Amino acid sequence: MVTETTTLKKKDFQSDQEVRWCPGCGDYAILSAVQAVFPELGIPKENFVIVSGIGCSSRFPYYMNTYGFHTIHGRAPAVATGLKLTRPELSVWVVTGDGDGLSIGGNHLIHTLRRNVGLKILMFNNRIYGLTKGQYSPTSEVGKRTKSSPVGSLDAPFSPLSVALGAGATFVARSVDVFQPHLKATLKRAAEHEGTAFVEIYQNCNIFNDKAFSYVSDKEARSEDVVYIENGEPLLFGREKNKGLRLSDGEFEVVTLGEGGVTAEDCLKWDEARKNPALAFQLAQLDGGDFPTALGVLRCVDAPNYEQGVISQIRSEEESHGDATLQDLLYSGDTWEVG
Amino acid sequence: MVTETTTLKKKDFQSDQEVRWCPGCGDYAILSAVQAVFPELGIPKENFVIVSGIGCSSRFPYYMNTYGFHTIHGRAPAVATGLKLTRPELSVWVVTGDGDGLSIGGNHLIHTLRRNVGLKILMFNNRIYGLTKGQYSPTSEVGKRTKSSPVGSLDAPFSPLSVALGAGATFVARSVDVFQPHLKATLKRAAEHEGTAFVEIYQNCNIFNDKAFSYVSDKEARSEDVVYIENGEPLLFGREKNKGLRLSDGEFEVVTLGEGGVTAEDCLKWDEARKNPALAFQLAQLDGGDFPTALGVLRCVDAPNYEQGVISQIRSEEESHGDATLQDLLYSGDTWEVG
Amino acid sequence: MSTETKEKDTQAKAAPTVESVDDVVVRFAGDSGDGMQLTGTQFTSTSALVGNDLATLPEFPAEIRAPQGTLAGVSAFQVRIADYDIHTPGDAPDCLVAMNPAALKKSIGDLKQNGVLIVNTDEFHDRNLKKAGYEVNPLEDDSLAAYRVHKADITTMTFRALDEMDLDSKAKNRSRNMFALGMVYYLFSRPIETTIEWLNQKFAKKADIAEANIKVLKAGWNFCEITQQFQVRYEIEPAKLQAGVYRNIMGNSALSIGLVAASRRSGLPLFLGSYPITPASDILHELAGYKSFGVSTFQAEDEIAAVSSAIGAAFGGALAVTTTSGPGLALKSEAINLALMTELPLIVCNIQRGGPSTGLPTKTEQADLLQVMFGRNSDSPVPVVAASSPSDCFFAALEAVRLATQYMVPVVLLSDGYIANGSEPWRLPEIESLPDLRVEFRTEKEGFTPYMRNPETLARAWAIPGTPGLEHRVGGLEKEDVTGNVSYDPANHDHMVRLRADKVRRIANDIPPVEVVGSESGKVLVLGWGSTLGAITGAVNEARSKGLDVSRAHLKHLNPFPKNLGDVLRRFEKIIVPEMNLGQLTMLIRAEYLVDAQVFSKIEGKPFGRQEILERIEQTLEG
Amino acid sequence: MSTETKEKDTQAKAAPTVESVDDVVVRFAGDSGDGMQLTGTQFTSTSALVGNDLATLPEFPAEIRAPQGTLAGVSAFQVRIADYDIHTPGDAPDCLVAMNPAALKKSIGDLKQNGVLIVNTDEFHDRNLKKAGYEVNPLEDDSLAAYRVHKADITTMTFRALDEMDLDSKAKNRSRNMFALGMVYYLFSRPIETTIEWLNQKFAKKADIAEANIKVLKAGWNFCEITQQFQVRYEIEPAKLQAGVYRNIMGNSALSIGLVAASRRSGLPLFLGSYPITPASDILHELAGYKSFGVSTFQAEDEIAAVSSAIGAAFGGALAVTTTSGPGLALKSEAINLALMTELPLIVCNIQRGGPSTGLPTKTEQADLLQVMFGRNSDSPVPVVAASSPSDCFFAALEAVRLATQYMVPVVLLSDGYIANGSEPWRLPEIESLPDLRVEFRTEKEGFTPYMRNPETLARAWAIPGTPGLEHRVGGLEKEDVTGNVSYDPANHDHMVRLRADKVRRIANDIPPVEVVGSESGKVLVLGWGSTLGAITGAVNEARSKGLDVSRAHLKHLNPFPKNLGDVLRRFEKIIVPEMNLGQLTMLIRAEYLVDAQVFSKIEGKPFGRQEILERIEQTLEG
Ligand SMILES: Cc1ncc(C[n+]2csc(CCOP(=O)(O)OP(=O)(O)O)c2C)c(N)n1
Ligand SMILES: Cc1ncc(C[n+]2csc(CCOP(=O)(O)OP(=O)(O)O)c2C)c(N)n1
Ligand code: SF4
Ligand code: SF4
Ligand SMILES: [Mg+2]
Ligand SMILES: [Mg+2]
Repeated sequence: MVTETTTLKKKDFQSDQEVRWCPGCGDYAILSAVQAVFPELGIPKENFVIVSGIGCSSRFPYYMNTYGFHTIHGRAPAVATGLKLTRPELSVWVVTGDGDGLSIGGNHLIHTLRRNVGLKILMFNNRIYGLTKGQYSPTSEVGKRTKSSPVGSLDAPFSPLSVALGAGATFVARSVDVFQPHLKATLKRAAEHEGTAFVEIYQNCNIFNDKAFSYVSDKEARSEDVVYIENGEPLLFGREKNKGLRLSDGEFEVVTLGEGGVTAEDCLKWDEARKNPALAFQLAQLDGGDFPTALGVLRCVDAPNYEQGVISQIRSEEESHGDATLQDLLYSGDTWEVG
Repeated sequence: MVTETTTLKKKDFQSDQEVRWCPGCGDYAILSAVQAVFPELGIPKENFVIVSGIGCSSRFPYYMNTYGFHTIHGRAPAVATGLKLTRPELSVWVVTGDGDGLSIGGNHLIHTLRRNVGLKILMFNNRIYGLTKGQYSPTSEVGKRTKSSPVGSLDAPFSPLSVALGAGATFVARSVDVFQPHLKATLKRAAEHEGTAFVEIYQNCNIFNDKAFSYVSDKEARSEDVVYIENGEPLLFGREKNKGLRLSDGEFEVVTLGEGGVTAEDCLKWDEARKNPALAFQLAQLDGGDFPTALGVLRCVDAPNYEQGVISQIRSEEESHGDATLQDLLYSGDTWEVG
Repeated sequence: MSTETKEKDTQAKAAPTVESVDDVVVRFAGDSGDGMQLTGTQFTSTSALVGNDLATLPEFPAEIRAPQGTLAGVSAFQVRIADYDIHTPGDAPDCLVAMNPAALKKSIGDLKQNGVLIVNTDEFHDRNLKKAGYEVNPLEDDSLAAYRVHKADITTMTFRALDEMDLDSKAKNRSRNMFALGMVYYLFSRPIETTIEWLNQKFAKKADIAEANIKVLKAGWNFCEITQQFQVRYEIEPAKLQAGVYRNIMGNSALSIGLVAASRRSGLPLFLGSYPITPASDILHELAGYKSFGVSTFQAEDEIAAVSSAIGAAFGGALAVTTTSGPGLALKSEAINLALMTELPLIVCNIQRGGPSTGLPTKTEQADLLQVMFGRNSDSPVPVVAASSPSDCFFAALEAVRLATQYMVPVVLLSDGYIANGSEPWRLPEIESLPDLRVEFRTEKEGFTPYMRNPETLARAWAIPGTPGLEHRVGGLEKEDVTGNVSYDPANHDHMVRLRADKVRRIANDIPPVEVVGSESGKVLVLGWGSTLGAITGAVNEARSKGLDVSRAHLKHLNPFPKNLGDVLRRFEKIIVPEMNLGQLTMLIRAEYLVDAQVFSKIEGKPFGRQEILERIEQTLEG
Repeated sequence: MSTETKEKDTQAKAAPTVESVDDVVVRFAGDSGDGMQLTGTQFTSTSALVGNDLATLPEFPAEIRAPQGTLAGVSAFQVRIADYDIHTPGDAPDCLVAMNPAALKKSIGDLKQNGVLIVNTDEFHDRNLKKAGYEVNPLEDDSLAAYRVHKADITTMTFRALDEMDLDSKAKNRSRNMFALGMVYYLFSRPIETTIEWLNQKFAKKADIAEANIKVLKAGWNFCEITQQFQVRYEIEPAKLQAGVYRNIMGNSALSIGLVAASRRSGLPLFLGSYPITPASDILHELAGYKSFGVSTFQAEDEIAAVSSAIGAAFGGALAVTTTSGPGLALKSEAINLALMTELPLIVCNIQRGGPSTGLPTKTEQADLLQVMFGRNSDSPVPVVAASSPSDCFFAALEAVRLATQYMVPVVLLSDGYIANGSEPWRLPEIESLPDLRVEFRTEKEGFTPYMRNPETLARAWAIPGTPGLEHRVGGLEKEDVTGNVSYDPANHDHMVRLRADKVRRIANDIPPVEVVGSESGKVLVLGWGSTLGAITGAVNEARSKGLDVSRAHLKHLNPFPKNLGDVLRRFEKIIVPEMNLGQLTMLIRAEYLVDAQVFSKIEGKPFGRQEILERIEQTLEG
């Protein structure tokens, strides 16, 4: 008995659990986007599994009427890997936070990425530890004053996408909680990727780090200071699409179309599937300051998928020793009989 | 009483412990290079501390007549961080392996790098787990047959320098066990860096992964297939220095000087201190195949040093509440007297 | 509360009589947005300054901001004030303030018969009633008949009081907790000045907010006076506490200050390596604020890095501390053994919470005793010290530091969510009375070997990097005694395993014997450890005052046990061990002394009440 | 070895007499480059095929390749062969082969008085003597007078045997172990054919190497025959073992095969999540070779990922296993509690080694019992099963799987370095005799709730992703019973903590009672667990044959204990518990049954000898 997937609706993915995030939390918007995208993926409902760690964001599975596993702090990618390796037909999504995924769980994250296990990893980056009531996180900016850094934090933050690319990620993308159409489109792209898809989602924590992403999500900023990446298109931005990113001596510079004869042609045409991830890495580093922030799919390359490799090794071994029985196994090696 | 540092000799750093690596192991050469470099750093002998994890490489401290800490698997960067934060005047060196540092210890490594704690991290990369007798490691190539991967490993390897750059490293370099002058020069550069210096050292494990780096260290390869990075110089290589790396559309290509009018000027002049680490990242990715392997200092930038930040926060707080006594602390808040 | 009516005010017709009571328990309960923690804290401070003895029990929702109006969103603060020496925040409130239906629903079961109930009627509308799961409005049926109900339109009156102020309605609404506080101040005859002062200070930069809060606070008080809400008002005399300077202190705060005190007394700089986790995070927060005392705090990437960094700091000669709760402790266990093997001093503070796994993060429990005793590979004993009350956390910290530095060993300090967040008045000690914890590093080259030992304590010498001539290596492989060289020798290993155990065992010579309170022998002994002290003390006192043959003893040292413990235990016919776990101390006692100690388990995420222990004593005496 | 002289060969003048012995212990010792493990294994295989009972004890250096010629570099392999049912590899060798001075130095203390000593004199040159710490050549003073010393220029003779072969001297040198093996085969009257066959097979592609080895093997044999080295040769008759098919098996191998068998018997695919660690890595290696049985092995980035991946696989419906040793187990403890809380089946194999911390990685110990019992936050009992011999690892694996899947709980399987690497002949079971472990997943929607339970076992239903209509969420927060919803309710928590304990306790109804071997009651009971079985059996058998009043019992289940254990213990006046730790089972027994059990500790990184247990029995009976 397989659920008719074509008839699935958003509300099929809403669980009966009361949602317990703070009113105004960006997590609501992400939940809504995910619930809207899942019915469109053509996957039977019972084949979705959401695996999370610990944090506000990690309460996500409770609100999704799918299989779900609220694991322990930082370990969701590892739990999800075991699940995916043994049940490759499932659609396994990992929900994590900037603390869960990059602080305690950083190692599992980078290893999952390098192995290219077919998981969809959504990192809700609010640049703070929400659940433990407001300590700085590995993505908090230097100088941030929090409960645990009363005179300002000293730790240089990670750029999550750079970490992912450094680890060898085959799909990295970035979106924003409140940019619903963009977020949904990005989630769909992630769902379609064969290997590990890593999506950083800027998420507002209105209680402990309100407006952390206003430089991207403010009304003005969203049209002026964001470069929305379209594969195969030049990197243009600004309300009038009159600014662009051009390479000069291997590095990006901001140019204005028309000035000094610059045309859209001069701006880098984005290729998400380049073999060398260095340009995606460079683009990931642009986040505020003199440069626009890049949103969308920065990298998407085909690469061998880990669980398929596992399965095919097993299949081919089964074929070559196909009829091995338990009896054979037990009675293998040097045996002798005592009469 | 401070030891006269100027009179230190190599043998002052040789401990009385019998060295217990396999005969022929590349670790011997690295030990010898370190023992040769330490006396030249102008640091009192008693101020050196070597902190290691677990692995063949991690036995290093026993053979150095300095303070040493052979900790537990993967945790050396964390132990060293605690030491350095409380004793910034010490010269703290971390010795780790590709398994110790990138497998179990990957998280501590990337966090140490992003914080820019003043540690010198030497990763002996032999692309194998030596001490546990030969399982594949996070730097082993795909398809490697080992005890734990009898039909070939499926895991795409890390590029250690890319991981480090993705984490925000301020100093990354690469050298080879048997390239003694190059290795010594690289170690000296690492010693001079204020923040975290990450040095990957290709190390031959002649027992479990012999000749893994022959594509770099073989007689022919060392002069033909290696680009030795010199800051401020164009990226040239080959015995005749007649080949070079040129940027084209943001990516490296190999060119031959003289062909099609190419000159050394066309090749990228290396700047180890670029703000954006993307070019170093790209160079790090080149390792064999159609491209030469880059050795030397890929990146070295000034950035705030973590332990100095910690100390100066403490100093400035001490100054502003300088005369706070234990009495003050105890009797602070709302107190009342019962009498 | 036992009362004694005084006719203080007989002029006005319906004016309340004033009763003097010796002991009263008040609970403020409301939505998490209602500021109940703050309200409770103010009531506590005021009462402390009045001179009462007191104890508090805050209760937070598990969520940061649980949905408004729901049961999950209820935040409560219970405080008990008395004119004598008390030990617990009380079993059941005499007075309950319920700011909404959910708060009422969650707390009403605890309110004493005939207790005072103050409700904010404005919040008892259909939506809220539904959220709380009420089918009928409890204010409108007779379900509250057993209580003295005082209905007040608190929200409406708050807005009315601020009618003329130019504030948005959100800000106005937020001050309604002050109305309730005003009412309770009136009811218990407390001065409102302390709170007014505090408001002025807190909102020094937002004078209008301060003014609004003060207005509402007064309005609450006046409302009671004018409407003569209460037939009886209460007075609680100052407690006859020992002379001295007092402050109200929470356990985590006392622990933090204790560590700073230990740093000063030892002359060692304090280093904390930690990773946030409920309910231990506040220690990190507080110590992060003590940079002016030379404290460095390092928020690590995880618990393993946290403890490892502390071990590195200890190697370097710092007073090294790591703080966590159960799941974090599990992660630290491998590294704690490194400190054990390298014989470095390390303080591991474990603030226990409900488990297993993520469990009940915001609830209390004392179920990590066996974990700290045995949760490491191989035979690896460490000293264990447990704090028994909020202020005792201060002394426990000093004791943990003393043992760690004198014996060169990692020491576990156990506290729990109850005492970590609970508070009590603390008579501040004289600085000079604190133990001298001075430490000497080894500097002499002559005769130095890394594992040379003090023959009495078996502590090895602490020789830190930077000391010329003492260069040496330590590590997690088995060490040859004295030389510290790596050794695979069978006899040496056997020797070292026993030596490490012996070192901890010898501490028994250096700690006070356990004291029996009550008779030195008899029918029943109630043996406790940690935060059960208050409830046990209350119960045993009461039982003894009833003439029952019961005594009590409380352990501060869980490993090793005080030397006289076996003798003490054998002098009683029966031993009851109240524990917020399935019987962890009980097991240790039984194994060690072969006495038939019986656990009294309560594993509900909340502390024992005096009453339930009393009942168990009575049953045991009967049975 | 007890001997019985037979005059078999009286013709040649100095021809050796042949004695028939029932039991002989041989140790091959040399540098780690000398191939001693291989030599020992060959001797073992040959003896197995001859039909002897046997037991082996390999001993590796801690280093991969320790410096040649040093004490640290010695590699040894001890094997005991007998014509009757034996239990240990023997306390002291009857025959020692020492390939160099270091090997001699390290082993000579163990050799029996008048034992046979074979030395390779070629290696007794100054440099090697110095490395081994000999001031004088022991072959030249009278320090070996107590033994029957046979000096042979093994290296020289090896080269001579290969004189005409076109091989480099490194390859020639490498075959000298075969010379020693040939000598020992001669001494103990073993056929050399098995080894010849094996060499031909192993070096099928390097015929010259095979030929060289065979030449040298024969040369060793011939050398003895020609020079009449030995005055006595020995014969060991086949053991009268139970009829059946046998193979020689090491513990880690038996464990691996046991897991595959459990996978087949349960119908669940086997998933192993592991991170290499001595002495557990071989299980990962072996299982990685069983892909043809549908086994997937995942070499994770660390132990936490290893156990977590296994938990994910269990959630998905696999037979999920994780393997490790002590320090790795410490790291897994937080995650094991997640499996406990989510009530998922998980097999945690812990192959114990010397600790604490990194300790003695290559040595054996059984000191993680308390860690697996209590090394997790809060009350978190899990079933614990311990294997007692190499072949028993197979059955222990099946039993662990049975409990995990029937009770939906993580189960710990304890083994240790001694049985992991030791071997014994194993009478192979009939497949049909293996337990039926079939598992049914829940598929029925009607009435399903995630924490609904089997009323008998208390196991919750196993409903796996992909099953339509059973979508549900699990996690580490406390769960409401039956519904599985997150619950902060005090009474539910108390209920669930007790329920989880009860579930494990009930397993006692489902395991066999502990058997007493010897008298059912009496003066002394020797109680053991795990790998001490062999030594205890040997010692108790011997004591009883001497007429001493002693019995023994051995525990396979450490949690819960068999139901009759208390009764059994109380029937004896004294209880001795030999343990390779400071008394871990002893503590559990004392606490549970209040009996005065006494530990007999040996923590030397090596197994008990029969003799030392025998002596302790005698002392106890006297004392
Ligand atoms: C082992 C362990 N350590 C620490 C914690 C406490 N803890 C829970 S969530 C969290 C951080 C959450 O931050 P993030 O991942 O950014 O999630 P957010 O709440 O911001 O969504 C911490 C430190 C824990 N639950 N378990
Ligand atoms: C917690 C823990 N897990 C596993 C091990 C086993 N172990 C020791 S070293 C090692 C890997 C060593 O590889 P690498 O770091 O590359 O060092 P190498 O020996 O190659 O120099 C492993 C898995 C351990 N000692 N501790
Ligand atoms: S604390 Fe922040 S992240 Fe957490 S639920 Fe509230 S608003 Fe969201
Ligand atoms: S195993 Fe490899 S890495 Fe280890 S000591 Fe031997 S050669 Fe070196
Ligand atoms: Mg966050
Ligand atoms: Mg390695």
